[in-house]
Amino acid sequence: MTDTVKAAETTPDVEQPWAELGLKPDEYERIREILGRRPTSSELAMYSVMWSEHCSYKSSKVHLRQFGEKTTDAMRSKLMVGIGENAGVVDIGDGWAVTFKIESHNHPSYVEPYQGAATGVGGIVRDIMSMGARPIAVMDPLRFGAIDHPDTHRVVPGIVAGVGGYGNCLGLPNIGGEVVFDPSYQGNPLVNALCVGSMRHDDIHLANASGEGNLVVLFGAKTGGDGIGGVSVLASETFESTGPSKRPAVQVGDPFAEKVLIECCLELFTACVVEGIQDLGGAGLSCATSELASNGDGGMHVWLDQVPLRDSSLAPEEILMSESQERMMAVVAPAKLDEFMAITTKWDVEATVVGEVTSTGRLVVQWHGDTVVDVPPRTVAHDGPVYDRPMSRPAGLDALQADEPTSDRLARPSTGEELRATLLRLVASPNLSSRAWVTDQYDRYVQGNTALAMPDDAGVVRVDESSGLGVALSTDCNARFAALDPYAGAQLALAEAYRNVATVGAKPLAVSDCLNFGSPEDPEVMWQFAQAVTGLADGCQTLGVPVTGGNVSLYNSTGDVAIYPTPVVAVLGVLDDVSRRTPSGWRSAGQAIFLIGATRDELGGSSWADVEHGHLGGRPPAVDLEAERVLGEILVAASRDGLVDAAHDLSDGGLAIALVESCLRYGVGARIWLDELCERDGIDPFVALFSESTARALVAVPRSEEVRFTDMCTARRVPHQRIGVVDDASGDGDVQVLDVQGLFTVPLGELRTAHEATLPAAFDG
Amino acid sequence: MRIGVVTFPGSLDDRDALRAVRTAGGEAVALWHGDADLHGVDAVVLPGGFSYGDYLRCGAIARFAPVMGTVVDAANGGLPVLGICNGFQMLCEAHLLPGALVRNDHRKFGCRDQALAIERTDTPWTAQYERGERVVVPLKNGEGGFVADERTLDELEAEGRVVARYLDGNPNGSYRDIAGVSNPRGNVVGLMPHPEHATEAGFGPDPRTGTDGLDGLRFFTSVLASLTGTAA
Amino acid sequence: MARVVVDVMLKPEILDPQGQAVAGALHRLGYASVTAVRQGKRFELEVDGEATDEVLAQIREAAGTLLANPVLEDVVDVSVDHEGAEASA
Amino acid sequence: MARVVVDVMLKPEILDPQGQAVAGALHRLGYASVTAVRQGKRFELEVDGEATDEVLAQIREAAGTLLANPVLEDVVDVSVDHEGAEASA
Ligand SMILES: Nc1ncnc2c1ncn2[C@@H]1O[C@H](COP(=O)(O)OP(=O)(O)O)[C@@H](O)[C@H]1O
Ligand SMILES: [Mg+2]
Repeated sequence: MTDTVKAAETTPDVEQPWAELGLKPDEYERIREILGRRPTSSELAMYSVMWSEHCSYKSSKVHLRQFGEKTTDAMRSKLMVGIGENAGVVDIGDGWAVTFKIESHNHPSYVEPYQGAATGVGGIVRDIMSMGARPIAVMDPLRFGAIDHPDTHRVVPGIVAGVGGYGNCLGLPNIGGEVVFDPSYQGNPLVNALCVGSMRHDDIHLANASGEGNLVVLFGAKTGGDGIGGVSVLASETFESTGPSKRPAVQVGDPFAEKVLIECCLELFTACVVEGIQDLGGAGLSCATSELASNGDGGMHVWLDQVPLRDSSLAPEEILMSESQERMMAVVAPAKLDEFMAITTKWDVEATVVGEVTSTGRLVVQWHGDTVVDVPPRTVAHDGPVYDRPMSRPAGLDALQADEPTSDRLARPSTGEELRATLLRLVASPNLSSRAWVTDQYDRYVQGNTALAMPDDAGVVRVDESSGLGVALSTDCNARFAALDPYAGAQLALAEAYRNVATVGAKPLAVSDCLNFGSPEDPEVMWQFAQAVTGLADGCQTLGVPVTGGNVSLYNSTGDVAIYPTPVVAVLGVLDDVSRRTPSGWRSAGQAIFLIGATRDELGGSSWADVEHGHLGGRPPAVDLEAERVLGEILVAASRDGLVDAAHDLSDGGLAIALVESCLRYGVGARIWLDELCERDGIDPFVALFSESTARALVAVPRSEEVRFTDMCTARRVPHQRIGVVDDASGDGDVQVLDVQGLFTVPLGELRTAHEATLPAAFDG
Repeated sequence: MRIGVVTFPGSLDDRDALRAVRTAGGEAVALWHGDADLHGVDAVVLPGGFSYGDYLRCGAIARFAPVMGTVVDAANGGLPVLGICNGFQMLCEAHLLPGALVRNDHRKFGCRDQALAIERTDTPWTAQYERGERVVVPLKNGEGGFVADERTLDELEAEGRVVARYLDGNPNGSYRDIAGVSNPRGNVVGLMPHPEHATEAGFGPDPRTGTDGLDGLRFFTSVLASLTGTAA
Repeated sequence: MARVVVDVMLKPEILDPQGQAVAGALHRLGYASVTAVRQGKRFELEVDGEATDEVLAQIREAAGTLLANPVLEDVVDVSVDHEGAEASA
Repeated sequence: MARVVVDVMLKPEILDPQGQAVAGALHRLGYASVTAVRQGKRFELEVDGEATDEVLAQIREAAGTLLANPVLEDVVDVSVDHEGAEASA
């Protein structure tokens, strides 16, 4: 029989499986205090899931506060909705706003790669919808184990097909992401998914249930036993002889249902029949009802037996916990219900009134007349436990940082032949090779607004077709840097994403992040986490771009070995006219190639050290956010004023890889000379080519604009060096080549073959 | 001239097709799968996407939508109908066009700028192309392999009903590199690649392809011209 | 409550990449005796009431029009499944 | 030459969007008696020589790991098909 509030009052001492549900003794005690009695099993289910690390951020909260605290009023000026809502909303002008957020779906993707990745995309898209926006693009930063490990071959094809299978079917262009291979992720691949949506300012919707008498409508897919995991413990107790029918081990996404849900929601928004809206994701109804209620001005009464079920054997505890996909919850005024239902019917979306807004200040859930939940909603949704967990600087870190890749410790190439061979090996290495095998499985054209996507530095989508107003997005993280220094690593991730966005000509506006770390119960991991958050918060303040929201994923480890700290940072920028965007490759022979920024001997954590020596040690490249900001200004101004035809930022693999990518982009070669650069920065050709010093970019400048361009750099005191010229036929017989004068020459054909063969060779056939 | 674009549950490139019609100078009319009335349009586009999630078979469920009955009758009466990608799949499922489309031979979704040769130019949709002209338009699908039995394939070739063929290698295992076919009369054309995504410079095929990215536009200007032609 | 099973297979002349991939994988795993694989579909239909001849006739019709595309596929079997009679969620 | 048929279905508790879509279509087409549909896979394996118990055992093993995704699917049947013995292209 069902455990009711009445029963709970009369049987205070029954044993409850709070431990199996992951609650700590004091947490269980607090629930009893809050309620002044033992919780019913339904209440226990709600608290246990809402107080879990995933939903309550209990270990990360104390640190995440910095994002809010370090956001100045100036930074807030463009922020229409900040951290705390389903996703932040940024004003991009002309009455347009965009909302974007990045989230993780790591563990499910390891268990069932295709469905795990697919439902990851589905979840983040519903977050964006719940703000009132039309989703306009997705991105997918992915991290896998070693490329030659058998299990990598189990997860990669499934995860990529899952991201594509779901996103393509929603009609959302995929405009960027990352693919990284490293043994650190062997037993714990990272699947992060980003979605961006656009809306008019007055279309913004929020997740709150206000207005006594308003109705609570659940719409979309039926509720099944998906993702209820541990709670079956409770359920099974409520079944006498016959146990509950088997619960799904994994969730299956239905992208078609979600596509219809998107169009249906947009029509509901346009018709103004929605007072408040919330997506159902982790913690399903427990989360949606408690958050809507506590963000509202009153309480909520729910008739749980009204919820349409896919599996009639579900117990109330399970219905509250179910994470079935493709569901949304809306608050609707009674007068507008018919219009609401007419629209859901048009789209063939099932919608059911499951409750109403009350003035009691309590969340009350009834099951066939019995009250099974009666709680103050805030205590479930917001007043969960908060832990300030012990931290300690990793024991091995000093030794790791001392292990600098200096020339006496790691052999460096010096002759032209050696440099050429090194370049070809790096170009073909798993992390620097072409991503086309992945990105060709994603639709980048649908919606007809994609102005830039892979392989350029940032994805660019048009928001307003009449003016060309649009946004650029890039996600980045070099976790090797973060492993060497999590504070600097987080800032380097921010710097690279910021640089990528500026490189295409967009003014960086806002940040979202997905913090993937190991176990918070490990003090060394907790230290890494705190360092990364502080680094990111400080960095955002320096660059003047606010964090608008994000996601924390903890307990990422293989056995008890944590993954590298992986703070993935997404930066969003705005372009007044996306047709002005700058691509990463040059096309016109004779244009001057400039390197902006200074190069130092910085190879700690570099791609060269990794590929050539399997080495990780020393310090990451120095962070200089002031320089990043000025570089950004130059790149944005240059694109606006038409001073550059191509721009590509320098990151993994340094100048050498950037040169190759800019040549291969359109198949046009270049003649490069490094002498003056080496002279100016006091470095040798190897360092010039492979160092990963930050705040640098390559640009191709039309002859006619050279003076204006150099004047602009000089005025801002930014080092800039003419290092070559675009040359569409340096070779004999007009073969396109990359010619690094006095050192080596490589035909683009040879580079392309090396660059493009790696992923297909690993994953096809 | 009014050109209708039908939206089915799960249609994705419908708004793109509507935009392409406007770009070509036509009046774009949004049609709904549940409404059997074509609202007097002069031609119909069945757009790309994943109607009904492409569950069961691509286009297999959409084919039974109320609007399809009218489209089939009108097509048999000579109304110009263009099926793009999922729309092509629907036309095959509805037996307005021969053959069928199956999973790509490499078993992956593929998105690329695809070179085609336009081979039939006496259809209302292709009249403004040169016979054998090379064009580049995006191709993006998981089930783009055109299949039919040998007899049907020979018939298509003999009657000159192959509208477009893949160039520079076969991207999906389509028999005889076929990218698009037509009915005998030529008013019904099915095409796997997406001409509507090559109608606005900067938002279609990459400059890398050596095209201006506008190669798809003439599918839409062609039909408008042929309609005004017949109207005159 | 009865369950009717409909089996659909690709026509022999139609390319079957999935089947080929499975065959390839089987060989790599050393299952040498398998020479070829074709992948088709199996539909399990729950009908309320008995699976009368009339119901079966209906289902055969539906199989030929909706469940299979005659251009590509053959309905190789329509039969009543007597074990698995209880509806699956 | 023998043919072995392997039937694979989604586990009953796993959501089956395809089956749902088919059921919906059947209803719209007026096949009211069908209350639910699940869509699975049917594999036809050609083995050279006899379908000995040993061969069948091998195929059962392969079915559980390769033909079915054990996380989502069950192998519901492995059986020798005596009619369709001739290999299909
Ligand atoms: N998983 C992915 N999904 C979509 N695009 C991707 C993915 N991985 C990489 N890309 C794209 O490939 C290009 C190269 O990636 P990367 O070298 O990481 O870029 P960068 O170094 O500028 O961050 C970029 O346009 C990136 O957005
Ligand atoms: Mg970059």
